[in-house]
Amino acid sequence: MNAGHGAAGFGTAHGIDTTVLGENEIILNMGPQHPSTHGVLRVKLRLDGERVVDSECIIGYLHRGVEKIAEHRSYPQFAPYVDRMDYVAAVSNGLGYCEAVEKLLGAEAPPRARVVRTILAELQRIASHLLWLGTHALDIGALTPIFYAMREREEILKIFEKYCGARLTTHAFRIGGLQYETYDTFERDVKRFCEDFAQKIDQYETLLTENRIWIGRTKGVGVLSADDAIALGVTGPVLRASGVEWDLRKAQPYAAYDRYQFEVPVRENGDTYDRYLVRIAEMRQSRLICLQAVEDIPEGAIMARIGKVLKPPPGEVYHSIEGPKGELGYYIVSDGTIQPYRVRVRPPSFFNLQAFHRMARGAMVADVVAIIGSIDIVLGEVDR
Amino acid sequence: MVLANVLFYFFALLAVGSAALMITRKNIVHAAVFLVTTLLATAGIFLQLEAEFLFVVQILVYAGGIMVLFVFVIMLVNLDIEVRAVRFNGQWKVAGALAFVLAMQVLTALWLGRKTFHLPAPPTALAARNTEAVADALFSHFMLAFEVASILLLVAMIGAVVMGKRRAE
Amino acid sequence: MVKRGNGEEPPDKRPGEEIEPDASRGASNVLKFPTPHKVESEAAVEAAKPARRVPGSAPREAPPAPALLDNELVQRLRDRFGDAIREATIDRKQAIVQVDAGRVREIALACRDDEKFEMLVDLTAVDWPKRERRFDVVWNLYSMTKNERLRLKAHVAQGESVPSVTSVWVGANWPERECFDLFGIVFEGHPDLRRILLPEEWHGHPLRKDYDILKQDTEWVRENLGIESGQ
Amino acid sequence: MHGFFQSVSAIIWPVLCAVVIVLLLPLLAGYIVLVERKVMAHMQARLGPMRVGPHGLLQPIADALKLVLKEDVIPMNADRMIFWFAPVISVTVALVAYSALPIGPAFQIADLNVGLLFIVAVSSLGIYGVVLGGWSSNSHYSLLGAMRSAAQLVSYEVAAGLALVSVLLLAGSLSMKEIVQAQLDQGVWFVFYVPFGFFIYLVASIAETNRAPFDLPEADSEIVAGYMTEYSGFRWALYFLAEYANVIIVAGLATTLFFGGWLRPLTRYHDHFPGTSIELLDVVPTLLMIALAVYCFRLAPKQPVRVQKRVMAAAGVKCLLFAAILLAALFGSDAVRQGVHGAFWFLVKVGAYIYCFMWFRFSFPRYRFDQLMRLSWQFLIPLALVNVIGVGVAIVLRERLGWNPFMSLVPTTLATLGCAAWLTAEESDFSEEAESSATVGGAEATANRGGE
Repeated sequence: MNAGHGAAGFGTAHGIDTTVLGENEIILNMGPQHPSTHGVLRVKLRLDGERVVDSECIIGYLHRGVEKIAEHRSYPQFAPYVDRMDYVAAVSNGLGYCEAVEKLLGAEAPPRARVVRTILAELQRIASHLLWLGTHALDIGALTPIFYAMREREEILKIFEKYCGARLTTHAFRIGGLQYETYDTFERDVKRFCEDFAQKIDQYETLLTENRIWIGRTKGVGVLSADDAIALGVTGPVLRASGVEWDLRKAQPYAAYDRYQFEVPVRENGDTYDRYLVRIAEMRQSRLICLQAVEDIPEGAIMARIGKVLKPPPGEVYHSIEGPKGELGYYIVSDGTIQPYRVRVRPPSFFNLQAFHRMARGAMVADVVAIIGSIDIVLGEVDR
Repeated sequence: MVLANVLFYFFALLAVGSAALMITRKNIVHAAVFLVTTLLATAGIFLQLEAEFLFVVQILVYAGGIMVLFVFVIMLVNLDIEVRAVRFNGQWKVAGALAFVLAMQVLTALWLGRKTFHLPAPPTALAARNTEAVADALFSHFMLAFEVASILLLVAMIGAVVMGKRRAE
Repeated sequence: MVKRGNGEEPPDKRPGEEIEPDASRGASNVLKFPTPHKVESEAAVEAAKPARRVPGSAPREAPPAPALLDNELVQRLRDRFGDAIREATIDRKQAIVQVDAGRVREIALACRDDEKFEMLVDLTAVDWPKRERRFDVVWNLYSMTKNERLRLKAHVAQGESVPSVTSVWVGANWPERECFDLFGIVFEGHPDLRRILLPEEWHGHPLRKDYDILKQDTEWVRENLGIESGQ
Repeated sequence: MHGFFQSVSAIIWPVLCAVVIVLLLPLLAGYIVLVERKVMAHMQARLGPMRVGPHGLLQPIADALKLVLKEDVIPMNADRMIFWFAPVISVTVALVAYSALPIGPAFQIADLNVGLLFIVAVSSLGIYGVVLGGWSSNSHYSLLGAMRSAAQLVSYEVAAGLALVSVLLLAGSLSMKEIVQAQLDQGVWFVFYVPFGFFIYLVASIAETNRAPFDLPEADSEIVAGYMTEYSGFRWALYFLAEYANVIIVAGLATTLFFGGWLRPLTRYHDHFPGTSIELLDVVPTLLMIALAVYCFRLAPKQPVRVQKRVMAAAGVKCLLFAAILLAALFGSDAVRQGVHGAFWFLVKVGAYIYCFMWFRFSFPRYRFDQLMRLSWQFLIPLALVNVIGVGVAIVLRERLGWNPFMSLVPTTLATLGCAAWLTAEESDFSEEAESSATVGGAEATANRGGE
């Protein structure tokens, strides 16, 4: 089983040597049941006092074999499962999967469906970032932002609920388009939310952005350089906070993103504070996208004519979208039957979490929770 | 007066008893706890002598300050080794002999000076403003000694910082 | 600030890249969508009507079958590695280069340094149990400089090991462990090849096609309880 | 009436006070928790406890019952004796400290002539409960919490002590009663004389009671619950009680030293109701309580359940009862009036101080350990030293040169302000340095990667 132990130490997470402890060193197991490992992440820390000498992430506590399940379901049957991976951003997961299968089929959703998808995906990005903001602030000891964030997230979840009846694991989209037409006041709801939301973001920023303690806790903590980030396959806000201006919505537009004006927020220091600023700025941009999109939703069909039984011709496809946490990719291999031969999910959190080891070097215990929070992981997605 | 005597013997027994326990405990944290008890009992005796200032300083400095640092350091050290260490090794015979000689000396001294041995009358007039009295004494009669002591402490502190820094590097 | 793969810069139209929307995007408020497939434009014609779906009907136009790919990139790789580059195809506008499993590390290094595929987006495998060399190991690369994707693929037999690319992209560490965990593919030179998602004492590799949880369960019951499983 | 007080005050009165404090404190702590939860909830756009009793009024009782009935778990490898004893130390010393705290001129167990030092000394012993509890649990989280706590308390005691010294210099006494008397005599609360002394004490007292943003010993997101991680049930409740008892102690200390203790605001305003000896301002407490009672009565019919209606009405009746006591005291002797009204004002000020604690707790993120230490040693302690020296100079100016007391303290405040500004500038220099070194570190890491 343990074949292939090569030379140790390529810089990413490898097992901690627990046999040789220096003077005053202790091994601390954070998790899998710990208030701020966001689910069931287990972090093994080797501490010198409160300083981290070495760290190792141990994952898999939430492994459900989603990729194996996919091989025993038809294409549409598997769609609800993807919602359960990044369960705080189910809409984005669904979007990625549906578009990947559409690509495999050689079909494309009609314009109306694509715009609605864009709106919902952006709302989901805001919701996901809000949940991140709240829990991240809570980890750093600010008790209040989470309740403000939850208040706004609730509005988004209400829109989801009105649209498709579910709040968390929405299964909002279908392969080929949408199952449901938008409800009567959809545009008004989205618009009202977006208009109120600008001021709400200001509220969060009042509490945190220029707070000395917040700056002290996040600036210079968990620094990840641009080169490291790319080498580690880190994507999303974490990558952009390291100074790489790269966003799949701009680089390889999908859904209807090529229609809208928005900016990609980038920061240069790659520390926890910059990741915070990038996500805050992203929420503002998402809000702008929603406002633009909801102004002008094209009329027309919501479903492409793809047939009821989906039998993609043999072949394979990789399709990725910019999820709230980074590049969310689906690699699907078809053997021409109604069931996918292989579905591989490229979860952004999995790759981003890999960078933790590098960020945590020399940090203190308190920084560890700040760093984990700033990576914004969802274990459902890391473990699948 | 009965109450005062009862209190005195209570504090005295507590002090001596926990001091004895302190040196016989194998667990170093337990020993520290008993040392704290000794210090507090001594503080109680100070209070009985109406030396309120000393009473408070005893608690504040020794029990509340120095012993906290003791415990802090003890917790950092690996305790298992201390617990397993043999307390009474081959030197105990020599130590016993020395202790016996010392005890004899003390007893002789007590016997010789037994005529002068009596408890001092409890102070009464002084008590009301003894904090001021301490301050006055410190800053007038013993000014030089006080300053020398403070310089000594300063030197010790700087020395500790320098040594600590060097080891960190 | 590193500016990479920004949509503002027109990417070159080499094969092996994602479809770029046409130039009119963002120009006006009128929504014009790129129409790369006929299916979609037909859907647009039937705009007002709700979607009419015929049961069992196949998509109107099947995506083009995988075709051979022969562009400068493949040429350069062929020049350099010769036979190690087996077959290059393009499937659904995505470039796939099949390579010799033994030389993957060098090829990866060349891709990273000379061809500017800085990022290993994903590393995975596919199991084809009936094939002689049953596994496809797949490396998904992305070039931020060129905004282009490339998929390397190698056929690997059971028990055969693949060179690890952790020295090329440090981020390959966990995906390789996952691959080892779920497929049992051994990556030579990996710093710490252990199971990652499953517990250390797990038997078998679940993503193999011949992995059968029911069979395992029956065996376990027989071994540990001494009875025939009722399943 | 007057004679009664004097005869009682000899020995029965202190014992009575002690019994009342020991009995009432858990209840008071429970209700402070309720208030804290309600305040927190309203700051966070939600309602807080609403189910047990109207507006959660019976929640503390339910919580206390739950805690007492819970299983008392002792970890297997714990040091049982110390594990058992540690929470008791915490609570005991917290309660002992009350013996010197004057809650109004009449309610004080013992007027020590070193009262202030006594309270500081005894509360400094509370650390043993925390440290020993953390150590005896035999858990890494507990140990980390205990070590953080020890280092934090020792550091902040210095700053708090120095801040108190500035008041001592002004009052010229260590007795709590005399400090209040000095404020009455000088006609001004000391917070106006030494605002920086108050500021330093405020920060240090939050740190000493382990409350956010200095709640590192029990930082839930980092070390689970710090020294309390392995405690449950009643023992845990004891720690909780000790924490809130300490909060009340530091609030009481701050009130006495900086806010004139039991003195009512505008002590020098002495207008009477025509024809009586009752001062106009002394009616304010009664009116406040009546207003509160009216509020309760208005809320009572709106409660959904009958029990809740009754409890709410009972709360209203209680307020009326307090109002009656306050009113009756007006017609009593001076000692009675001052005793009752003094206690009222004292508790109001303590409440305001505790409210500040809560407000900070919900507004600020938590400090990191090194930042916490730096704040104490590199900011508060130098500041407090400058402040103390300044106050000394001011007293010389006042007594030898006959300056106006306010004018003489202006240079002190300005000097401390200047020092604070300078230290803050230093600190931001420092953090910029740290930032640049972090960038260099990142670059090195990149370079290293190339070599791998």
